[in-house]
Amino acid sequence: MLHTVNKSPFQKNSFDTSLRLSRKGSDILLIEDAVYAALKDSAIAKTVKQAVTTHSIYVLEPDLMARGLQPARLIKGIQIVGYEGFVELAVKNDKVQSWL
Amino acid sequence: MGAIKKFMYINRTAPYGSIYSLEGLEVALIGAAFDQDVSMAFVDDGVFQLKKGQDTSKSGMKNFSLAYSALGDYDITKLYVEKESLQARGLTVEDLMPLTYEDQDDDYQEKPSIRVVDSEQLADIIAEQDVLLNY
Amino acid sequence: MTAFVEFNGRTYDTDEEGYLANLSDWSPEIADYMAKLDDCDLGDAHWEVINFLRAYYQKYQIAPAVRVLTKAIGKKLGKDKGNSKYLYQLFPYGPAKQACKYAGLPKPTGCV
Amino acid sequence: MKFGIVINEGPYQHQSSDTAYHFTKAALAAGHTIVRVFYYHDGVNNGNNLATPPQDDRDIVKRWSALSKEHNLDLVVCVAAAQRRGIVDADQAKRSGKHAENLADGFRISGLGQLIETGIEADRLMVFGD
Repeated sequence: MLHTVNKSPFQKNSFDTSLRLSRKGSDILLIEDAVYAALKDSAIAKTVKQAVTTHSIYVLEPDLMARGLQPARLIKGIQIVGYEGFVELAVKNDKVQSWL
Repeated sequence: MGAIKKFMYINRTAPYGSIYSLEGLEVALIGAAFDQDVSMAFVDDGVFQLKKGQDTSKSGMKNFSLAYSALGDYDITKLYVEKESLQARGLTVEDLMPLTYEDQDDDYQEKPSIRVVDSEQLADIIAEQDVLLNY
Repeated sequence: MTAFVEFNGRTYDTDEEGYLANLSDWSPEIADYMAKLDDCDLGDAHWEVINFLRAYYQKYQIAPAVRVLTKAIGKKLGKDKGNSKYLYQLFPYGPAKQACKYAGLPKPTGCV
Repeated sequence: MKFGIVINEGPYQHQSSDTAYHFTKAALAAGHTIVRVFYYHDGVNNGNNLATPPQDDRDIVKRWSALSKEHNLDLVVCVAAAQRRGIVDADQAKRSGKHAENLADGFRISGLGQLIETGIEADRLMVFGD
């Protein structure tokens, strides 16, 4: 199952909820302001590092770039995809839940 | 129209502060006419939608909380409330409206629609759905 | 508002299809009058449905969908009345639209 | 594969309409089908042809109309949400006695039932919103 999150984790709890209400092994794609969750050294980096071990976490490249976040600043294990990759994730998973 | 799909409406917003919960309820009521397998989940601030005693007489808004009591008439009988979200907000199930439905398979017995489930149970229920809509 | 109904020396704002603009303007008399404008005489059977709709709206703040209406009417007034054929006989323009109009409920947005 | 797209936010205020647009384009480019794009909540404002963004910004409304024309997309604006927010086609304008209509090319106004049907018909329903 694919879960998308589009809120900054510093503003709303959508990322936390996506972790709480997804099964282990699910895909989570961070889009829009949720890409900030991928930053290393942030106040929530520990949670995200832990999540990388239980879920496959992806981040949307155009939204990273727009916000000036270089790949080197991301937590290890988070994978970068474009809109094509977003579509592929939606195809690969049999259902999609958007945590808004 | 083919096989019946499992539709779940996931409600995560509080009422009145935005229109999402009201327009989300409108979708559920309309969707009931399509004979799909419908359930609703109340998560995060969405649990506040079910708080009993809502009174909009001084705010000038429509008190649509009354409409949740009609969900049983629309055969929407599975309302999952996440335990962790309730607890995080200092609420218990006694704070919620006592919503019920008449079970046609059990001599129209009145049964509670609200089912309090923990995160893990709800994650499993969500994973079983076909179509997920969010309000 | 571009339309109105004149009744008993008063003007009531309505929409183009004759639904009352202000639900608080409703009275049994205006309901009778609106029905007469549609060539419909409201008898006891009509009033059973109208009163049911008003009570339902009072309780839940929504107008019931037609199948909810038929089920509930059947339960309350008897199985012979709990079907759409009976309701369409009373309200040939459709129980949701026509009965809601006379009952002073909001116009269904025609969502289905 | 058949995708259904739901957009719950208006243009410019929130990125969700942009994300939905790029996703839809990418899905079409990959050979997938779009069953319908359904606009709900403030998303109905994506169909407002009275919008006039500055020349140096993207024209979100026109962009949807153009994509619809190119790929024969069904763009549906929810009637209940549209009535609340004043998105009106010619027929609605006549019936509610409004002076103007403002529904953009390629869009049509219909009921919430279309959202449920999209969920039934599509293999994947994608929700974009706030």
